[in-house]
Amino acid sequence: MTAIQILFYLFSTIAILSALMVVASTNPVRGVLSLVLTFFAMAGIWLLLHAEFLALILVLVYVGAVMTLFLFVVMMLRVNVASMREGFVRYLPFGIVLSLVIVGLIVVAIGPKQFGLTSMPIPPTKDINYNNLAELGMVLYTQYAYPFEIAAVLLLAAIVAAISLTHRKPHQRKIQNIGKQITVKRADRVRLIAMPSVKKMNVSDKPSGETS
Amino acid sequence: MAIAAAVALLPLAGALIAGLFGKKIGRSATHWVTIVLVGAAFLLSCYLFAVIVLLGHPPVEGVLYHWVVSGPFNFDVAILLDHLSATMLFIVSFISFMVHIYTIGYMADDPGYERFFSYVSLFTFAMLILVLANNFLLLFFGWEGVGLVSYLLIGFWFKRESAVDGGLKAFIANRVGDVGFILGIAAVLTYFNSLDYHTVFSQATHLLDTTMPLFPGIHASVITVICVLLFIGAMAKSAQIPLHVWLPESMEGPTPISALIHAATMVTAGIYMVARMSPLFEYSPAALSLVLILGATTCLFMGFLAVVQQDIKRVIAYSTISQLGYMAVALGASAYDAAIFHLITHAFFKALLFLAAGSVIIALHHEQDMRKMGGLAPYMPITYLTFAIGALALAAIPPFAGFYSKDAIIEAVHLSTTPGAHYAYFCVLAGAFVTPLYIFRALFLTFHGKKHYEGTVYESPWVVLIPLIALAIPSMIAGGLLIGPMLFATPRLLGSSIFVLPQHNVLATLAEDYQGAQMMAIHASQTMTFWLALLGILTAWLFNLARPQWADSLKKRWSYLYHILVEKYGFDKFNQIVLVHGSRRLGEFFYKVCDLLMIDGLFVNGSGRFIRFFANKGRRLQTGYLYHYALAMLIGLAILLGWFVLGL
Amino acid sequence: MWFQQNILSILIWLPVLGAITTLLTNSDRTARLVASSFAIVNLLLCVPLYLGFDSSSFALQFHEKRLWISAYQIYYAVGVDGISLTMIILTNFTGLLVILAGCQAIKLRVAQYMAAFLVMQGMMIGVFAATDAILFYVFWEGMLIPMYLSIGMWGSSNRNYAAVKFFLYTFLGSILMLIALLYLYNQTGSFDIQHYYGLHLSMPIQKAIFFAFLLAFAVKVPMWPVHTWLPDAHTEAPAGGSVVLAALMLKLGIYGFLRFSMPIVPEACAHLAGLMIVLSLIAIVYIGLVAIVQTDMKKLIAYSSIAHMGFATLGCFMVYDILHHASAHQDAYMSLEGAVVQMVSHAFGSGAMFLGVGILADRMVSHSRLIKDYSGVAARMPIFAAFFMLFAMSNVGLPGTAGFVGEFMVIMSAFQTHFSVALVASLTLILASSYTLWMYKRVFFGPIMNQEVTTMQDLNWLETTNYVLLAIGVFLLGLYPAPVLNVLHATIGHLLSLSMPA
Amino acid sequence: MISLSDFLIVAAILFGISIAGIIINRKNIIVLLMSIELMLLAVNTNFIAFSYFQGNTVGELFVFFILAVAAAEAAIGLAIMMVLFRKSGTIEVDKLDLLKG
Amino acid sequence: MMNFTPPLYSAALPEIFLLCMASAALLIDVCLKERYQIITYIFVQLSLVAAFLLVMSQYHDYPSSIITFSGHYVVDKLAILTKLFVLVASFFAFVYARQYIKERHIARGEYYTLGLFAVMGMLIMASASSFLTIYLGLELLSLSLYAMVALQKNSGVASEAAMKYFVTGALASGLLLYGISMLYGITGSIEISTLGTVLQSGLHQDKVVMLALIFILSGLLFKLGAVPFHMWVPDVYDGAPTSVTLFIASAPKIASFCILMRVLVQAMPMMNATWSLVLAAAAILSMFAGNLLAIAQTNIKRMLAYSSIAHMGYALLGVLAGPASTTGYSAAMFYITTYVIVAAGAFAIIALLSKQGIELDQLEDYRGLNARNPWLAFMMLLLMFSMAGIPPTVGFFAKLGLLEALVEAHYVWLAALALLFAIIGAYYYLRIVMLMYFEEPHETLMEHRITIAPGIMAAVTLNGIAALALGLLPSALIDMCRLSLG
Repeated sequence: MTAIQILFYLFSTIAILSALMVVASTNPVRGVLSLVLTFFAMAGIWLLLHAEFLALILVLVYVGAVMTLFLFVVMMLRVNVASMREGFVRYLPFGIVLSLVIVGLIVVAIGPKQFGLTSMPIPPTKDINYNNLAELGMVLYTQYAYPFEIAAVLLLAAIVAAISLTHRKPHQRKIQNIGKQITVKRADRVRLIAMPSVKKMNVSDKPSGETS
Repeated sequence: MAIAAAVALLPLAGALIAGLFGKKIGRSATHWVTIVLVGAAFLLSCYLFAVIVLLGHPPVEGVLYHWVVSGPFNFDVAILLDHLSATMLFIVSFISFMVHIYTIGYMADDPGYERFFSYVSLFTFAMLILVLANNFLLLFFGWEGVGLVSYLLIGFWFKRESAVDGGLKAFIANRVGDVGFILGIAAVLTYFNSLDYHTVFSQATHLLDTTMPLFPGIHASVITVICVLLFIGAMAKSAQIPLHVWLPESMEGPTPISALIHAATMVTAGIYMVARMSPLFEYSPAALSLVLILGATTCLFMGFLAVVQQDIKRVIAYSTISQLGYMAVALGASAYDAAIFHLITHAFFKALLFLAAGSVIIALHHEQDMRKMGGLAPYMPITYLTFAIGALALAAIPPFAGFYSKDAIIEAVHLSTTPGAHYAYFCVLAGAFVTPLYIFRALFLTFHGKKHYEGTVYESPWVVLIPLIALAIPSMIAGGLLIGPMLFATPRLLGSSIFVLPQHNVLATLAEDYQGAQMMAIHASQTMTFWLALLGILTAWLFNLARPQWADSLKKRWSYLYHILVEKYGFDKFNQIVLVHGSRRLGEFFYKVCDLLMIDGLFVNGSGRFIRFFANKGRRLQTGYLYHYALAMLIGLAILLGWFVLGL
Repeated sequence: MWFQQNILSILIWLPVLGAITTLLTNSDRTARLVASSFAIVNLLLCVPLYLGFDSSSFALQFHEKRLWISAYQIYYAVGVDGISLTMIILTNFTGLLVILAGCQAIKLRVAQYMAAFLVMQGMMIGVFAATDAILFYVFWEGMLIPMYLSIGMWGSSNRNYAAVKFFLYTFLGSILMLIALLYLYNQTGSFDIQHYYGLHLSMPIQKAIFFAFLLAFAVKVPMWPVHTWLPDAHTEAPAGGSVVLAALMLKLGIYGFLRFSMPIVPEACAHLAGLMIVLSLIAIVYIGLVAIVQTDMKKLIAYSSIAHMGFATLGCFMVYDILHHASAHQDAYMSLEGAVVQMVSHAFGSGAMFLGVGILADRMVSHSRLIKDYSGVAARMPIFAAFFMLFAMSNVGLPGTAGFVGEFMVIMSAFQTHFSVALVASLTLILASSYTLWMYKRVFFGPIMNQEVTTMQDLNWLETTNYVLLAIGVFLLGLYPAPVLNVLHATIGHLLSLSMPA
Repeated sequence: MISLSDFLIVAAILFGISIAGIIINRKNIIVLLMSIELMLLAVNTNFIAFSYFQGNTVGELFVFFILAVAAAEAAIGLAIMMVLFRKSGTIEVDKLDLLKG
Repeated sequence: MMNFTPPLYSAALPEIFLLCMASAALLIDVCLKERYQIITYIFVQLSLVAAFLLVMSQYHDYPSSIITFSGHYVVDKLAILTKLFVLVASFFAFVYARQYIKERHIARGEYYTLGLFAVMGMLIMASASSFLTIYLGLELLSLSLYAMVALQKNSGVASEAAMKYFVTGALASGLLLYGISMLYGITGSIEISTLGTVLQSGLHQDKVVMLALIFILSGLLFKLGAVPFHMWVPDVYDGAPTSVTLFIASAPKIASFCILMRVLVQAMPMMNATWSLVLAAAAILSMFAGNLLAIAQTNIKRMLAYSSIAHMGYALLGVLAGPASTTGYSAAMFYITTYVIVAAGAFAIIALLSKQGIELDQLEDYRGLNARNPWLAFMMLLLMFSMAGIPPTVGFFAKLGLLEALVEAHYVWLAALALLFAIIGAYYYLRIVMLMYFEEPHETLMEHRITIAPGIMAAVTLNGIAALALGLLPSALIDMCRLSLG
């Protein structure tokens, strides 16, 4: 077993275990942290695949920014931790079965038969001057300019969306709505409740529940 | 030909004027218009009768217009004027004319006066068309036309439930016959490719050996099928057992109608039709036999019923049925001329009887129950006299008209070789006894004995009496006058209209013994019929006037038999329970069970409910839970993957 | 001649234009006036149509053909032959009647009512005139919309159910027809109905197409056992709607048989004619019996319509049996012509009777249509009673009225196929008279039981006009059907030659 | 050496876990969002593995864009969650059942 | 070292223009006071019109298909037509939205800007010629839509709907991506044209392609809202502000269909046996579930949501019949286009009838609409009958085309089945007509006057009449669809 293999299995195991943690965690903060761990592990695997730039991006940008955002939100919303586990075990078998089925089917399709080393040999090692970053950079602004721009627009849209959704104006819409005041109907303000009249009212048993 | 058409159309014009404008032009104008027009028609038909029958002008045929031309088939509105139709024309227009006049008196205080005249004229039109038709189609037109007017007239007093019911019954019973009739016409068309009498009759011999499938496995001779089917039509119209049930009910209509339609003309249409079809019937011994046996049965058994009736009009009605039976017997015996002869004499005396009865009824303010009459003779002598003449004619007492015609029939049957002739002979002989029995019973109950009616009774006005007298005369003499030319002369009065095979020609055999009308009357005492008739009168006298208590004891003694007669052999019950209720039950079943429950309930609404049920169930799958949504997507994905990746 | 060339289009679209105009009017009075005038003009337009029609030719006349949807080679193609000419004139006649009747009876949303019926009229003319299958289908289905609305908007208490049932039933029926048409399109590359004739398809295909068509047309006719929409629809619809349903819409089914089933799949028709005859006979007897037990006048007439339509289908499908025995095509003319005449005559008879029930119900506060609520009407409304008697007799099939002609011709033909067929068919003589006259008896005759009847007024001038028109139609067709038949001969002959299995 | 399918299988397992996470989780929307991130991670691994074995950079570039989109998606997802939380005071998945049927 | 050809910027002019306008709109909106926000609206609408004109001009400028931006961008008839439809639909969606969002105090500037971003996403989808642009376009559209759904912040259902939409949507795009990655793994390319040729040459592994196909289809079917990827549809349609529902139900369907065409027909034509089967299953289930569940609804928006599921099922019929017929694809295109017109009209009427505080989206609220506003009722009638597929409305011709293709492709049984479901479907459309026309309105509704700005009324009228007019004269639109997918 080569070092690479050891690393691969190590990273894989960590990734899978921490991914399971993500799903199974009762505490969202722990979940987010598990996810971070997964990302780290996967970044390791990506490194094995010579995608150095992306691996770094994943760690720096994704973990650094997105996951932090997650953490922020998790902490902002006070979540009832106790109820988090409810029903988890009950639905667990079904979830496991279904995901096993899907994974199994995928594996059937992508197993060693299709993508083993015989059909997909390891590509020759790039020469020493190969620069993953440079190569990506070369095409990103030429051939991929159009997608790049779209991605930019996408981010812009996301900004607009996120702000408009979460932004609260200072006065919080407590303005007087004159139109609403004028068009108000009697029925909106006054409610008449039919109450059964009680013929004989004993002092001992008061009518209850009818005053609501 | 134009004259013949005019004969038919004049009453139609009268009917239209009376019907559409009757209310505007008033009562008297209405009756004047219709009477004048029918009178004119009568005069014209006298002329035609003279020209065709007396002067021997050859038959006239003419197409008025083509009704339908379809493929090889041609249906024309065309008329045929030959001896038979000219004779019938004469009879019909005469009686109709009389009835028109009579109506002025009878309906004087009825609010539907104009309507009545319109109907009667319309009837005359339809009947004349029936008679004049030269093909089956127009015959059917007239046939249905008279049926319609009969329906309308029976239900003339439409506020009276029983009248309306009677009309309905008459119409539906006639429709039953019409099923046979129209199938007969269809059979004629199918096998002769034409409906013209001439074409059909001339080709009848070609089809003697042809058979047709009736039902799976049953084949029958074409001619027989045609004749039987046509005769079913005749059975309904001419009230032969078992389709006679409507005729007694038809007495709910005004009496002039009973006289015109249900005695003299319409009901004899069946007889006329069979006579007209003689070239076909002659070739079908089976059909003749059927006619003979049914006619004989009707003749005797309906006579019995007349004996137990209490309503004067019903007595006459059953008598009519019985007499129609006689005519049918004559037809069955191939004595067509005799049948028509009896038809004519019967038309006179039966119309007379009805009108006379009507006269009584007017006098008694529409009381028809004979038990409430009695002893009326002194109060209304002319009515009495004419009724008596009619009764004598009916009872076949020489030399009244009925004697000749009925005697001829009885003799003809005696000679006939048609299967069933022996039975028929017995029936008609017995009928000769029963006929006087019931009619004289009616005469005695009405005019003799103690007066039961409480009000004052006056003789009817002249408009009523004139027709009575006018009809009484031919009731007396027509028989003697006509028997020679009609039955025994060569050529006979009806000439070539009637076709008889030589081996069936009983009248020819009779003619050998014929020595003139007077001789016949004189020799009546040598025939059994005469004595039977006298015996009948005597019995009637005995049981009704001399010893009425005998009748009661007889009733008690034979109460079972009496009950059968009162129940009219159960025909009405049978129809009501089995046919009417049965079809309603069946309809009810089809409607409630098949339509509503099965088709609508199970399939139509059922599928709707089914879908709705599933919609409401399926709706629950949309739980609102996000994980279920994802689950659905992923299950779908898994199934697709399993399906295609594993190649399941 | 622009007018001659486009007369069919004018006939189709003028009512639609009329509908739009009617909707634009702002008072009920004007709406009535506008709608009536459009209907009258449309009826008058039939005169040049009839006169210009060459009855000796079976070819489509007044033919118009314009490319409509090029992608599928769908043409706006209209034309008339004898059968469609007859039906178009009938449609215009009935259309006018309905509008006139509506002038009186409808008080609510008059303009919309008029518009709905005008549109319906245009669509129905379109169905009869269309020679392109898709155009036909468009009119065929499109007509459902105004009919649905008219039942639902002006119908009586159970109208929602009836309207939806009507719509879904007929919709269900026509879907398979559409597929069959598309199949034929794929075979021929054209939607021209004429191109579908004489295709010589294989027997299984023919049978499949036959059943597809059968469902569509059988529902419309309606034939047993897919008839149950009709009693509900007729009963709940306003009088005008019932008239249109009975007088015209049912005819579309027969028309479909004549235009599609028989010429397109003759072998299948010949093979399955027995089935059709049996179904027709069931309709005649079964439905006749059902009609006897109805307590609602409209339902009774509706069931009687089904029974009468049984005659028309019988007439259509007997031809195969007749020709089995006979040698020449001519022998079968009468059967088919009888069927067509039955269509026309039934329109008069049942249309008039539905109008009559409307007239009666309008005079009742409760708008009751139940027989038991009436009796002795004849005493209060003698003119109406007389007219109604006439139409009842036409329904019964009395000679001299329109109802007789078709029945007679069909029974005559039936005997040529088999005695038992004729026997069962002729049972209608008894059944029709039973239910019709029984109803007549209980509604018109007898003593007056209901107080409301005592205050009923006889017909007013508008109703009288309607009835006089109908009476003329009934008598004309009954006494002198030649003008109708003359235009049919050539077409029927051609149809028969197309419909005969090779 | 490690074959392509090994990488893919690891990715597939991650994918499966994320699926399970979506299905099983009934309480916390944040876990849902994280599962989605996991899923994208799996996909990204696929791309990178293929990119490596195919010897072209297309896959890596695709991943680059996926990361960008995923970030945006996460932002919006969280924003929606904020709105939801403010309105209904909960982020429990099984409380989101106003809309159903 | 790179063989880089500079892109043909003019080809992407509409997108570039729209991006500029979106940015400008953002800026304008920030600067404007709330009362002048109509300017944003006008600005956005004008830019849509201008974009429309730009695309129109491309119609003549690019008679044949051109791929540029290094294989990421394509201009062909399909793209142009899709863009035209998308722009028109979006224009109407904004017209209808104006009054609605104003009354509900939904942030208008953001609404239009996000809408514009969504439109851009759709344009990108229409012109996408690589899976990358497909994905990005899709995401741009989806993200904007998620946000728009949630934009009515004071509504609990809206945010719930947004959340559901978001999670399921993200899951779907995950599936899509997974599929894309597989496809990339086999072929080493993400360009549609390359994929088409590579897959055709047959060096691929069947199972993996199958896997990829199914994952990609799952993602795309989600966008169309076909069973079993439809669960979001009713909730989102129901919960979202009606103007957004209208938007979601209209233009995105066309754009999604466009990419479905690109993926299935242009990239994987060799797999048609497989995807026809998948689509057949999805179509049958969609027609069945959509029509069936719509019957049980009492809320008209929800009902129309289910109906849209059913309609997507119908549209898929055309696609699956496409390989074996000459007209399947164009029939599907025509179907979707007309559906969009009709659905937009229907949702517009729902939006217009509702007033602030009174969401009149229950079926009962349509009782007696004819008595309250005959013209609006008539428009709704036309739209409903068009959805039911009754001639002479356009819905019939849409179904006709599909059925024709099915019959041509020997799927007669499927055609019959489709029509059977159409009958079930007709029932609930009829029910709306029934309520509007056969019933009298409740008294409370009678008090509630329907006031609609004349401009919006004109748009509704245009929409309703289009359902009829396109039925009477459908030829032009059919020909356009034919041209784009011939």
